[in-house]
Amino acid sequence: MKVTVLFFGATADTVGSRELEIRADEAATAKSIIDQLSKDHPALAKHKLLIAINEEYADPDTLLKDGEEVALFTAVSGG
Amino acid sequence: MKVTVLFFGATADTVGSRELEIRADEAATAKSIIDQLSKDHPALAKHKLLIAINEEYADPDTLLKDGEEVALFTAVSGG
Amino acid sequence: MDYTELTTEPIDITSVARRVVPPECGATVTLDGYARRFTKDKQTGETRETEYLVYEAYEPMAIREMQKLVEQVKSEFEIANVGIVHRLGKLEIGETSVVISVAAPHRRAAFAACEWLIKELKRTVPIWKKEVFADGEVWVEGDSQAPAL
Amino acid sequence: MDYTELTTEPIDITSVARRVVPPECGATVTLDGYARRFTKDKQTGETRETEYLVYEAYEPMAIREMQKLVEQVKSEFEIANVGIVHRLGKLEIGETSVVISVAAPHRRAAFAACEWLIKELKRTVPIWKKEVFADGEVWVEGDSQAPAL
Repeated sequence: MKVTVLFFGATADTVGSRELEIRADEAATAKSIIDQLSKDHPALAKHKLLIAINEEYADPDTLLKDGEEVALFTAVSGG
Repeated sequence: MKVTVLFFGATADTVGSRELEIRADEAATAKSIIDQLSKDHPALAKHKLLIAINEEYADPDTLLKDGEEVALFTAVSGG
Repeated sequence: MDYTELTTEPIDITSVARRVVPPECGATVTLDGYARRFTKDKQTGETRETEYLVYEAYEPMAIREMQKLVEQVKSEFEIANVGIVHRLGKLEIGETSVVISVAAPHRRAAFAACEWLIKELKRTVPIWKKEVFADGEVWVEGDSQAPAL
Repeated sequence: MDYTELTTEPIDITSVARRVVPPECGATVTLDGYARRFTKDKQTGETRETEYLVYEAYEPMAIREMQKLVEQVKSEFEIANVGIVHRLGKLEIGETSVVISVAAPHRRAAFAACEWLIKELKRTVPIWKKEVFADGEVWVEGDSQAPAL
């Protein structure tokens, strides 16, 4: 299956991209996506990452479905 | 001695004036001024009056001095 | 950069808020009080429709009392600057009667100080409000006793 | 009359505050957050001078999270309407980054709700701030953990 991964702020700088299409196996979770990305972008593991799936905060162990949108970002700092 | 008495809002309406010059004896207090005015304007006694002397809140029993400015008004309602 | 003013002109909230901001600050909390159309009578529970308001002040004493509040709030809260502007005269419904702006490095102090200021202003500053209805008018008497002497 | 917006244009505080006012209300409390020139580093205690800020959002999720805050605050506080506008893009020093306005019949609820909203917005709404200094830049990471799921 494929998922879209979005990056913002610090994570976008780290990955050098704002959006990636990623192939993942059926048991993929947000956490496994992060592990997969960290091979190419080890600096990603230095951040404490928050996860959203389809625009909602989600647990790292949530199973992903085909076509879902996963966002990886650092603790928010708006205001 | 003479004192100036100022009225605002409800007290100005009750007395029909915003400012009066009043002759008072040497032992006059804000309270004795109110008693004196209440003879002509009995409705004044219906209000719970606050007192300021020379632009500062004051106790009704404060002795007045010649030329002082006494303000008589109801509980404030700004804001 | 603190200021306390009485004015018979309409109040621009933004300009009041912005005049209190020094460069080390990150938050301003602003209270905007205004003439409300419908008021519920505390005793009867009935709702009355206000046509307009008239505010009157013992002007020099009101300024002094507002300045005292500014001094006191700055000694008790970690804030930078305070602006208080109260309007006088006739106010149409929806027009701002009072603006209190507090700028602070941290927002918590700004909220606490702003809330303290409006509470104290309503208790101590010699300003009175007349509510005018279709069938009459009344000078509103505040809840408070005389401030402690 | 509630609203939540993201904008890259300058924010007019007064207009934000006034759009939340229904006729039974008498007080609006407004939090105005803005780009501050000097920031004290929490660890080193040193003061740094910021040249400008850049805000970025996960826009659709940010709007959803802001709308959730509005629903929650209205169920927990006795308030009438809420407006939240957050600016995105580049902000010069002194420009407003966020305005939160809460209108209520009574000011106490307006203060409490406004303070709650800014605290929660900083914890949950996916917006990030980049501080740009003379000699570098940093994406600020918030203090907070992920919101409870």
